[in-house]
Amino acid sequence: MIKLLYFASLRETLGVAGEEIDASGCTHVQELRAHLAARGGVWNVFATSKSLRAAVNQAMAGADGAVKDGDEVAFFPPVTGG
Amino acid sequence: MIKLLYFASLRETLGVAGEEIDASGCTHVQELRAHLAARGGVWNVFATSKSLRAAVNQAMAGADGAVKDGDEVAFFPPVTGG
Amino acid sequence: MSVSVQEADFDTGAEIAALSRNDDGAGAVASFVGLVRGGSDGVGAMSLEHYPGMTEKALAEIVAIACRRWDVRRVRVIHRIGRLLPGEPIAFVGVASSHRGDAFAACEFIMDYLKTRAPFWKKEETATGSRWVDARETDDAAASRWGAAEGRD
Amino acid sequence: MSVSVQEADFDTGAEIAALSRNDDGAGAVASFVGLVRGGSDGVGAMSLEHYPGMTEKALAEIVAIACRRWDVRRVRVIHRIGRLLPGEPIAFVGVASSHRGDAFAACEFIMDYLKTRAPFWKKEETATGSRWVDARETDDAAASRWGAAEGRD
Repeated sequence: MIKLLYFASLRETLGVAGEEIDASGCTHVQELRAHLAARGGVWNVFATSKSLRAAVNQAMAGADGAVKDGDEVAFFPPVTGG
Repeated sequence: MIKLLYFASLRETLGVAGEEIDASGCTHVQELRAHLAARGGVWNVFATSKSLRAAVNQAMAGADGAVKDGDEVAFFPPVTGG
Repeated sequence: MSVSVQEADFDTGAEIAALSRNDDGAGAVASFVGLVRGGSDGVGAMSLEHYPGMTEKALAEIVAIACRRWDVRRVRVIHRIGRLLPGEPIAFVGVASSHRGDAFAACEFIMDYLKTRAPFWKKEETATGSRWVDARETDDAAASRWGAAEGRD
Repeated sequence: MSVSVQEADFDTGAEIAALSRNDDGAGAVASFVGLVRGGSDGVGAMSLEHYPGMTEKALAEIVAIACRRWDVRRVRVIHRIGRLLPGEPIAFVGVASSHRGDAFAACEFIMDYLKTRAPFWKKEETATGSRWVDARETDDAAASRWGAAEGRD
């Protein structure tokens, strides 16, 4: 199982803050994105958004970031703190 | 008359904080320095010191800074505040 | 090297004083306060969401990078979350060093990196509803001028 | 745009708060505190001499240059004179701006220029007597990196 978290405008777009999924076929962030986009509807944002960021186990990760069972993976828009 | 002021280590070297002199032949800072250096003794510092700074009427001035009757001219070492 | 994420306001003067207390080798303290801007576009309040757990790690990592790059003695970072009104402080970064060049550089670096790497998101309340603040390209530019980061960008 | 030369200590927190008070366009306040370093070489106290009259003019001119070069909303400069002990604050520079880049740049510029152009001189008391502090070449380098000054250098 992979724990997924969604933040800020992405959370509102999806209507969900997080979930646990079985995504044993996904070994990288980009595969996880494709897996989620395949749900269609609002989940298309994972295919269409160029600005979406990801973190794996609470560290920023690129599209090629490795993902494995038990990881916590978060998706969110560019940060705007400070 | 020109009002002269000396600060910090220069004041201690000269043993005087200020004076008024008649220096009608001095039209620039460098001439005033030569005039003071001509006193000899501790006043040689005006000939020998490369780092001595000058201000004319409370604004930083170079060796070619203009000087005229009634001005306030200060000499001092490089500043070290802050 | 202390990092806090909190709803409460902070005491800027006390934080700055603490950076050099009992350390008379600290000749320079540079600091920054970021505040909620209000005004012309009718922003009434700002809400700050963050990613609990990652936020503290991200801030600590940014501080650690600064400590490797510059000669700093103490660093303090505070970032507020929750609902804030215009004029209220959002963030504080303070750096004590022996010399001012290091203090200024490390302080500005931490702010620039925080702006692009710490997981905070601002939502503005306006007269017509609320909206998420867009990331600014100038923030990416500010962060990238510090050169290649250690680790993934 | 306020400049003070004084013997008294100052309240850093109050000075920083005043820079953005009643101005919710001020999103960024950068500040700097310079302190007396003590320690290894046995400095027991520092005395600051200045050139009354010129000091205030020089500081006001430095602030004016900063206000022409950067988009700043308020500036505060305080420089203490007289006898100060290790750990005591000597100088404060605070700059409020809409954006942090301008606040940081103007604040550091004012400190760098103050270090080479404001007529203050430090004398250190040590166990073996007192000595005037030598100007540091790194201060000239710091000031010159801001480019050609307006007016005479």
